[in-house]
Amino acid sequence: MEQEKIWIKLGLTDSEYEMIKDILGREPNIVELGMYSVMWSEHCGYKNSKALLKLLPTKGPYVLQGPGENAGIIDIGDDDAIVMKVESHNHPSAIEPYQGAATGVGGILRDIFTMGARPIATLDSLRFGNLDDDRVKYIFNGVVAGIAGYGNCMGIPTIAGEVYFNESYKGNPLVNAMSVGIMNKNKIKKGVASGVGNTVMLVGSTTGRDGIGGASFASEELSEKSEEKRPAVQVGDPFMEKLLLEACLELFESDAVVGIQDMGAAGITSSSCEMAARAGTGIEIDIDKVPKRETGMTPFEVMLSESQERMLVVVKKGREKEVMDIFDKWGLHAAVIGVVTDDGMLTVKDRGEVVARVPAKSLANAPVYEREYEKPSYQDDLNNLDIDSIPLPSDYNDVLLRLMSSLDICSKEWVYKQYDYMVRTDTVVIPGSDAAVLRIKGKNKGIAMTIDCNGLYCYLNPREGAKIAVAEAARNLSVSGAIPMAITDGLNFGNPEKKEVYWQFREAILGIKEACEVLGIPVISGNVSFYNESQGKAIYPTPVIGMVGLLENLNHVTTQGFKDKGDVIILAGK
Amino acid sequence: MKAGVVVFPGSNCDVDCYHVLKDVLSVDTRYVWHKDTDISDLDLIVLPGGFSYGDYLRAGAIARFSPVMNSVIDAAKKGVPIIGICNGFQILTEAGLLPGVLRRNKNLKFICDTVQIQAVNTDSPFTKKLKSGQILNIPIAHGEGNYYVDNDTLEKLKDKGLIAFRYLEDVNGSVDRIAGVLNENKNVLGMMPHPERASESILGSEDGRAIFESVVEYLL
Amino acid sequence: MIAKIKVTLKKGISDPQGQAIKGSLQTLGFGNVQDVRVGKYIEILIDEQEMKTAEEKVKEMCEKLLANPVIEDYTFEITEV
Amino acid sequence: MIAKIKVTLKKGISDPQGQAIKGSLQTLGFGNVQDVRVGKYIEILIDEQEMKTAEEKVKEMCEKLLANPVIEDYTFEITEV
Ligand SMILES: Nc1ncnc2c1ncn2[C@@H]1O[C@H](COP(=O)(O)OP(=O)(O)O)[C@@H](O)[C@H]1O
Repeated sequence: MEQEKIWIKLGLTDSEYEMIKDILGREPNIVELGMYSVMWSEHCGYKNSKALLKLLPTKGPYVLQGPGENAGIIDIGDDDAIVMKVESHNHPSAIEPYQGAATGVGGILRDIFTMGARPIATLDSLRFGNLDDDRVKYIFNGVVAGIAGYGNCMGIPTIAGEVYFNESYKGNPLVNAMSVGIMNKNKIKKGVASGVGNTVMLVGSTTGRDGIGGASFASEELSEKSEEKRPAVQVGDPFMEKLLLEACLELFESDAVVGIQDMGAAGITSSSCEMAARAGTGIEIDIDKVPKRETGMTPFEVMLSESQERMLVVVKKGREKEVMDIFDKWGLHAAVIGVVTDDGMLTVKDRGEVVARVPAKSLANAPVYEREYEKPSYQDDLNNLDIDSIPLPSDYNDVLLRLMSSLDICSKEWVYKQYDYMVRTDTVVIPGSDAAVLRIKGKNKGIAMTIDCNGLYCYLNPREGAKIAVAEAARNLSVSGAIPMAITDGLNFGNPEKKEVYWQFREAILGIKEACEVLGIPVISGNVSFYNESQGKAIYPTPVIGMVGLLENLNHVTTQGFKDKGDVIILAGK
Repeated sequence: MKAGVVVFPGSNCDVDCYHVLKDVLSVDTRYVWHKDTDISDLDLIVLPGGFSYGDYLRAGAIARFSPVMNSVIDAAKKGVPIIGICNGFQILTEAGLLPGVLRRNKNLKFICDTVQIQAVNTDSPFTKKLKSGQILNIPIAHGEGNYYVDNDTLEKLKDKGLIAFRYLEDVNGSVDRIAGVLNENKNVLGMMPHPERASESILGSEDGRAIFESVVEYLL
Repeated sequence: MIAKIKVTLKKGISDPQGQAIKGSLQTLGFGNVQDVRVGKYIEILIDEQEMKTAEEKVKEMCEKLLANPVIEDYTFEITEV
Repeated sequence: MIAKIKVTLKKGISDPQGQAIKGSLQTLGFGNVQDVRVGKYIEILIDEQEMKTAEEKVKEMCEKLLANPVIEDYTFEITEV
C-alpha cells in the first residue's frame, strides 16, 4: 500500500497519511484508510473551514442548540422549538440534476427529523449558468423537478427560495436546500451513542454500493473526469423517507432511543464515529448484520456506502423489539448491527474478524487547516467603476422592461408552481412575497422564513456582500411582520487551497459575523461547500443566508403588493 | 356521525383532512390505517391526497390493493359517502369505483396553484350546498391530474349528471375540463382540487368547506 | 425465469411525453424524427419452472397491476435465466 | 424505420419503483417474484433509408437525451416499418 500511495487516490495527503499512522501506531488497512479519507474530506471534516467558522456568533437568548449537532434549534415559546439547517448538494446535481437535487432535499430533511422534529417547510437557493445553454437548461429543469419530486412526495411544503443565473455557475450549479421543523423543546434527540452496552441499530433502507466515495467526491473540483465517477450519485426514494419520517417520530414517543443520527455522506462510518465521539464512547459494528441489497459487498463498501434513507439509532439494551415493531409497521428494516463500548474505538467486524479498529474521535475530528489568504489582484479593479462614466438611458421605459424581464428579477413562478407549497395547510403567505409565513395550528403565532444572497455583490466585495445578505434576509422577515431569530448559513466557495478563494471565504465570514452582531441574530447551523469550480474557475462566492423569524401575533402578517386604491405610499430608509 | 380518514403509506394530506373535519367542523373523526378492514363504524370515508406507495407505477395503482380497499368498496356499494381527493381520486379510479384514469398533466410538470372550478352537479351528498354554476377558488397540487375517459363514457357522465366539477380554464389537459366526478349512485366523489386547503379564511379561501359541510349536513 | 414486459399507450391515446421528447430531439437536430411514443419497460425475475405457468402468472400481473386497461396495452416475453 | 429503445437503471443503482412493485406483486399472491426493475420503453419513428445511419442517430439520441449515462443504460433495435 505504501508503494502505491492509495491514500492519494482516496483524497488524503502524504502528511495526513503520516498523521493516521501516528494515531494508530501502525499502518492503516484499506478499510481504515477508506474511513479516514471520507471523514477527513472537506465535506465531512470541515478541515478548511472549522477555524474560521468559530468566529461566528452562535449564542443568543433563544438558542437551544447551536452548531455541532445535525441541526440548530431555537425556542419560540410555549414549549415549541424550531429546528433548522441548510445543506448543499452542488456536485451531485451537476452530474445528475434530478437525483442530485432530490437526494439533497432528502438529506436535509433527515437532519431535521433526527433531532426529533417534524419538518414543516423546505426552502431552496439555486444558482445556474445562463439559460441560453442547453446543458444549463437541462440542469435547471432537472434540479427544480428533483426538489419538487422529493419534497412533494414527502408532503412537506417548499415555500420559499431564490434563483440566480450567472456564467460563473455554468459548470458548477449551486443547489442549497434548507429545512425547518417544529418540535416540543423538551423532546430533543441528539446524535449520541451513550450508555455502554446499549444496542446500535440501522433502520430504514438497505445498504447498496451507491454513492461510495460521495463525500470525497463532493470535496473535489468538478472536472471532465467527475462524469465518470458515476456510482457516487444515488437515486432517492422519497416514499421510503416518508415512511422513515413517520416511523422515527413514532419511535421518539417512547423513551427507548438514546441517540440517533442520519446517514448522509460517509454512511455508517460518519454516523457511528460521530455518535461515539460526542458521547465519549466506542462502537462496535458487525458488517454481517447490515441488511444489504447487493451480494458480495466488502467491508470497505459497506462502511462507505451512501445509500439514502437510512439512520443509525442507539437503543436502550433490551428495548430493541419495540423499535423493530414500529419499523415493521411502516414496512421498514430495523437491524441490530452493533453495540456501544467503553473503549473509545470504532471497531468493525466481518465474519468474526476485526477488519478496522480506530479511535472514534480521531475520525470525527479531522485535522484543521488555516489556509493562507490573499486579496485577489483583480479585486481593486472590480471596485474602480466610475458611476459617472455610465451614460443615462434615453428611454427609461425600455430600461424598466429590460430589468423586469431579467431572469434574476422576473417572477419565479415557473419554479415554485412545481412545488407543493400548501400541503399541511399552514402556509399563510405563499411564495411570491418577501418571506413565506407558516401559522402554527392551535396558536395565534407563526414563523416566517427566507433564504437570500446576492453572489455578484459578494464577488465585488465578499465582506460587504455577506453583510448585505444577512441584512436582506432580516429585512425580508421584518417587513413580513416577524422578529428575526436565527440563521443557518450555506457557504459556497471555490477551492480553499487557493489563496484568493480563502480570502473570499474569510471576508465573507467576517461580514456575516459583523452583521449578526449588529443585528443580534446568531448562526445556529450551516454548511460549507468548497471546490465549486469548473475548468479551474471558481464560482462567485455565495454565502447563502437562511433565516427564521417569529410572528407573535398572526394578525400582524404583512404581504407585498399594493392593497387598495387611495392608500398612501411611503418610501422608508435612506 | 363518524368520519374516517384513510392513511396509506405515503398519504400526506391525511392530517389536513382530519384537521378540517375534526377541528374546523367538529366532526367525530378517526384515522384508518390501510391494513385495517373493519370500518363499519364510519358514515363518511375520506381517501386523502399524497403519494401512496410513492405513486410508483401509476398514481394510486398499488394503494388500490391495500387491505382497507375491499372494505371501502363494500361501503361504496352500501351507499356510504366516500370522497377521494387528489391521490384519493386516483385510487378510486384504479379501484374501479369511478370511471376513467388520471394521467400526467399535459405540461408534464407538477402544478401547485389556486384555480377556479365550477360546480356542475349540485344534487349529490357532497355538492348539495352549492349552487349550480357556482365558482369556487380552490388549490390544486398534482402531477397526474389529467382526467381521461373515452367518448362514450364522457357522454354517459354528462347524461347522468355525474360531472361534479369543471375547471374554468384548462389547467392540466383533462377531458372536458373535468375536475371531479361522481359514481352512478352519487355517493362516491373523486376530485383533484383540495377542498381541505380552502376551508379556513387564514389560508385565503373558504370555498372548499361547503363540500365537507354538504356531506355532514346530508348525514345528520 | 425472467419476464420482459412492455407497457405502451393504446393507439389513439395522446402521448404528451412522447411529443415533448420528439420536440427536443428535433431541436437537437434530429429533424427526421416523425413520432415518439413512450411506455414502460418492466423486468420481473420469477422463480418458476414451467414456462406455461410463468406465462399465465405474468399475464395476470399485467392485467391486475402493471397495465391500466383504460389506456394501456402490454406485451411480454419470458426467457430462462 | 422504427427504433425500439429500452432505457434501464444501471446495475447497482437502487430502483425504488421496482421495489414497490415487487412488494405489491408479492402481497397480491405472486410469492415467487424475486426482483422487479422498471425502465422506459421508447418507440421512435424516423424517416431514414440507411440502417447504419439510423443506428448512429439513435445511439446519439440515447446518449444526448433519452438516457442519463450516469445512472442508466440503454439498448435498442431498429426495424423497417
Ligand atoms: N427556488 C425557489 N423556490 C421557491 N420559491 C422561490 C424560489 N425562487 C424564488 N422564490 C420565491 O419567489 C419570490 C421572489 O423571489 P426573489 O426574486 O428572490 O425575490 P426578492 O429578490 O424580492 O427577495 C419569493 O417569495 C421567493 O421565496
